Amino acid sequence: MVPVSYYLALAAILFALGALGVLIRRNAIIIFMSIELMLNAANLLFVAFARSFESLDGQIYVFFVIAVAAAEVAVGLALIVTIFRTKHSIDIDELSSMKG
Amino acid sequence: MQIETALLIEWVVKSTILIFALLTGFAYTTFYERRLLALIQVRIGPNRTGPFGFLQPAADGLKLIFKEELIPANAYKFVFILAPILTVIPALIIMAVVPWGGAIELFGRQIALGLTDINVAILYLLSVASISVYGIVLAGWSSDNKYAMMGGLRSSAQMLSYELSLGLAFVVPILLAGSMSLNQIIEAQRGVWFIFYQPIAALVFYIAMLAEVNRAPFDMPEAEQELTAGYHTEYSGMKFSLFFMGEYMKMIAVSAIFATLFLGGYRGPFVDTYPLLGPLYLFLKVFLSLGLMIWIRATLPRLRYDRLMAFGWKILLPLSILNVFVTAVIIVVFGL
Amino acid sequence: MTADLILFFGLAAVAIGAALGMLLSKNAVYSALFLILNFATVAVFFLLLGAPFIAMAQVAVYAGAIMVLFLFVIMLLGAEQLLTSHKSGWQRPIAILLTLVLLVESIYLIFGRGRLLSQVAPVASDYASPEAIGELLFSRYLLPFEVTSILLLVAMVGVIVLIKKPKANN
Amino acid sequence: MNYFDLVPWIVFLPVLGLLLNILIGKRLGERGSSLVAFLASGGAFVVSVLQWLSLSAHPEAHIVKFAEWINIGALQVPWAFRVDTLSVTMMLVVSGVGTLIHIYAAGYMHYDVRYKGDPAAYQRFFIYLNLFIAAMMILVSGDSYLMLFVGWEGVGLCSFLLIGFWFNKNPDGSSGMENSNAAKKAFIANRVGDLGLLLAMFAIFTLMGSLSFDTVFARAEFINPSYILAITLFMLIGVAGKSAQLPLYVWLPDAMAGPTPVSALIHAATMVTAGVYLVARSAPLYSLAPAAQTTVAVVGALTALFAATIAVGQNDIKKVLAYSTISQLGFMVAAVGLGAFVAGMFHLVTHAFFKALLFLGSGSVILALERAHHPIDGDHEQHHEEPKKGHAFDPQDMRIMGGLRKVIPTTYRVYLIGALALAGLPPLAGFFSKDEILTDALHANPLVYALLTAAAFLTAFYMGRQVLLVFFGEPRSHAAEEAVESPPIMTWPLIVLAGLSILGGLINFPGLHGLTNWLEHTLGHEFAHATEFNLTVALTSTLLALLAIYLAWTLYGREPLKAKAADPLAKRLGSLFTALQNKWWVDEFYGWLIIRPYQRFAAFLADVVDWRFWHDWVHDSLIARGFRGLAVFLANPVDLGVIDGLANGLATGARGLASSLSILQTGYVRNYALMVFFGVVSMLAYLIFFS
Repeated sequence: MVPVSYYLALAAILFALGALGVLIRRNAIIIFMSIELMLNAANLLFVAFARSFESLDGQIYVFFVIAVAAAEVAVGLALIVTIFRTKHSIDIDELSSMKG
Repeated sequence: MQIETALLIEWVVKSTILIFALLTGFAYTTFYERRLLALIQVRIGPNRTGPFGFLQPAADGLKLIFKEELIPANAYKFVFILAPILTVIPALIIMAVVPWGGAIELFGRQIALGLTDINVAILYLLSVASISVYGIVLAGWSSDNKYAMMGGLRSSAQMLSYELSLGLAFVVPILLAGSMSLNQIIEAQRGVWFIFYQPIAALVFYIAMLAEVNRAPFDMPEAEQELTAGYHTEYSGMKFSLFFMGEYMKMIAVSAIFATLFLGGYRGPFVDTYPLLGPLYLFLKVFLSLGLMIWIRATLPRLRYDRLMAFGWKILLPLSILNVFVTAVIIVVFGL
Repeated sequence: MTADLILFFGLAAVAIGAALGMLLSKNAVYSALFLILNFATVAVFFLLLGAPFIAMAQVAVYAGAIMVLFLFVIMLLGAEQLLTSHKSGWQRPIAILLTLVLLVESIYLIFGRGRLLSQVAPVASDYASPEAIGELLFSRYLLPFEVTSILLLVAMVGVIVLIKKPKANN
Repeated sequence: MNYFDLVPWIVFLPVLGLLLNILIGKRLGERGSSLVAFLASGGAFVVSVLQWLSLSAHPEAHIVKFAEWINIGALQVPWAFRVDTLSVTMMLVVSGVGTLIHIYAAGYMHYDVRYKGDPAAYQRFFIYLNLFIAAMMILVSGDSYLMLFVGWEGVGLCSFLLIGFWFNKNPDGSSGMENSNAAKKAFIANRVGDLGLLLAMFAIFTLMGSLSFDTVFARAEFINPSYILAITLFMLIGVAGKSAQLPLYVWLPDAMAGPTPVSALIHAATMVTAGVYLVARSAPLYSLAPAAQTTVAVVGALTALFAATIAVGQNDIKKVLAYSTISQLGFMVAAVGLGAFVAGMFHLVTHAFFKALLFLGSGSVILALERAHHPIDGDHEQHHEEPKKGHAFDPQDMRIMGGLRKVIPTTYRVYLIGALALAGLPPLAGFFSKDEILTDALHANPLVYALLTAAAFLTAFYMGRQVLLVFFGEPRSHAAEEAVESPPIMTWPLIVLAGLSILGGLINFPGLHGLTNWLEHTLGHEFAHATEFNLTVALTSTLLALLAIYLAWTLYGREPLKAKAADPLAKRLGSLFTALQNKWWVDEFYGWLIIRPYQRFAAFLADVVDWRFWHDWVHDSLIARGFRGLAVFLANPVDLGVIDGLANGLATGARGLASSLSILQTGYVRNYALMVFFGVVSMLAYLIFFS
């Protein structure tokens, strides 16, 4: 049997990669995907712990995370489309008009 | 490990049989369609190759294999090749959870006719159905062709829209049988088929199913007249035939699912005594369902794209929600 | 090394590779495809961890709906690649450095204190069956469930309002 | 079968009636609006009868809780109706007599509004009447002192409104302020009394923690008796105000400025008896304070005699009745003060009958003269002119009447019955009730007995004088010759009341003790013992009454008064009669004692304190000038120098700080994300290495 810690480590790596994606990519859609990757890493943690503690609650949380992620993606992509209409770009660095 | 090995062999054998059946089925569904269409349109149809034209599919296959493979210059080559494969795979694996008979005794082993029986079978069907859109979308996009792109986008929008109604139509048999396992759903139809309990759900399911496999009158993504065949405009030869194959195998698969959910699956008279009758019954039901699809294609004109979306969102979805609601209330109230 | 471990490390390599591919692809469509691959492998992990329901939901929702939506938007906007490329030079190295620090910290937290979480006894056969999850969802988690449904409705309305083109003023 | 749940309708029916009249009264016309008012009042009477029937079957008290009203900490006062024999007796009297007066008023006000030149006031009158019925019902049906007080104030308001009904006129019909002054006088005198009742209520709540009757009576015996004495004496002040007892009676004679049906209903039959009801209701409290009881009895007896003497010297037909009312109220108060609660309530009921009859009869007389003087035909007005200022004709002056028995025989007969009942001649109602009071007084307190007997003698005398002056002898004016009998709508209620005045004694006929047994359910045997018929007392009072009537006949009957002749009594009594005519100068005394000093004090406050000191000196010199100086100081050095400097300095500093900090705000989301990420990583490191 694979120790649950391995799953945790895998989730940590995926999460770090997602965070890195948010930090280094300028394409808003890819930033969004990186956020999804981080959420997914968190889901993996939840399921791994659920397995470890033999409790279903972790899986229920994953269920909610998936539902919330779906809502978040719908709204986020709508925002990106709206931004694209005015800026004609989805480069996140173009959106810097709030510069101090 | 001994039993595990036997199990492995059993699975391999069953998978091979299934794939072979699907491939053959695909080939002869095209033949079936051409003959039936001809019959409806008062023509003759292919009848020269072999007796009654039975070898026509083989001839077609040979022709497609020897055609030249073309790849557009600006295409995203990797995705362009990947797309047809992505189209076929879901059509093949979706049949994994559909049982095609009871259990038979062979070589001293109890062998279930059906690849696997999992308790989330319906979810599996839904998830596989939902990923089958990728092949079409990616094909449209990677061709670097406006028509293909439009076809791909339309297809993805259409499939996402009708998937909701499809999922809600799935809910009704789950409610009636109290299980997500297809075997148990079939068991629950031992007396009366669900199509008689739930004609509306069956109708919704059938319509959504037509949209999912892009069949007439919902064959918008490949609309020959406006999009010059849509997403597979740039495809030829074997890659084109893969799309072709995917479409017809999906037709067979969804017909089998429809038969399982609403027509009692492999069940029929004497099937408990002679389990081998099961696949035969299933074949008959699939055959009828395919015939209905072809009949619809011959009869109905294609819907306009906006009407198609409006129909999906404004009629089919509310109808299926209402149906699920009413069914659930009836089940709770009468304690069925 | 047992078959389980081989399977795990193989899939983990695929998952990490897909994540890296998503991160480094110049083309957003490829990024999306890599991410789909990553999600698929995670779904398999879910299956291995005894969560078939979640695995199927993962495929159906993430791969089947969310990523299709991503692809749809990318293709609709024609935004596979960014045209300009003005970089802020110092951001990238710092980000990589911080990510590495985070990784080290996480790995230390997971393995460094000698508390290897190994898997205990195999669970019951009806663990994480749809019935069990539904039971829990509609009893203990009923309120969050309803709140989530409201959230989805709000998101739907919000999206419609956002996307609707303002009426042309005469 | 019981109808206790219907009891809120005794309040809501009149309220419904008055709302209808407010909203659509003008459109209903006189007939319609008086019919609405009559139905409202009659409906209340029907409900009261239903309560009586229900209570006959289940005599114990019923409390119908209608709504939550006040719920503040320990103070919990629901709007509850108390249906017991005492309150139902009051309900029957109020709604029964009230309904009869509604019928009478429908005819009377038809003429009155035309003589006063304002026919539009007709509806207003019935709105007030219904409001009065509603308030009186709240008073008698309330289950707590607070609900009683609500009704108490409500009837006070109605009294004020109705006394000042012709608020822009004088009693003789000319324009002026006298009617509204009379209304104000009544209101202020009542305020003095209400203060006493309020103090009593505060004391009750402080000592017993509740205002509801049952709780208060249950806890009363555990309270120090001196506190009870204080409470009951405070309550006596309220009684004196509302029931026109010494020394607060002065408002009631002036209250005759209201239309005559009002005098009959409010200032004779119902409202003024509220004080008697209050004492009877508070019987358990008074029984704990014998000193207070004695005080009440003595006050009542003194009032009875004092008012009776004044009544002898009055020439105004309604003033005589007003003082008679005060006197009779004194009888009742004395009775309840002596602990003869049943006798007091008995007299209350019979008095309501014959005093209402007398007032309505006097209204009929007045109207008969008025109609002879200014004939108007039916509804068609012929006289539009305002009565002239200083016009000599006063239809209420008994000196211009005489010989009316021939021209208005119906009024004469019923009036005679009422007068004999008031005089206490057997077998009329007044005889039995007054006799019961006298019998009880003889047993309890001989002094009170003596005072009451003297008052009874005078009562018979002044009623004899009035009847002889009004109905016998020769007409002393043209109007008296031509007097016109009132229409049936006015005479029928009179006949009914006359019948009640004859038969009213049956309510508590000696030996049967109907009312005693009835009230015993509420008051208990201790306070409602049957009084045996005392032949000596009865004979004495009857003989005295006959003697008084004979005396009156010798003065006024044997030689009928001639027109413009002096009163024969004036010759016999001399300056004493002048004193009686001037009401013992009590109003003047009050004016000298209270009003003049008060006015001087007010003038002093206005001129010296307010104007010269407060306005001229404090405001103008001190505050205005000082403020101006302070403002100049604050504006120039403080505001421009210190505050502006501070604000500008802060702004400059903030701008500098902000411009140096704004470098951090790059506008790039990813920079912010990086900072957040750095924070997360640092916190994680801190947690790992330092915890």
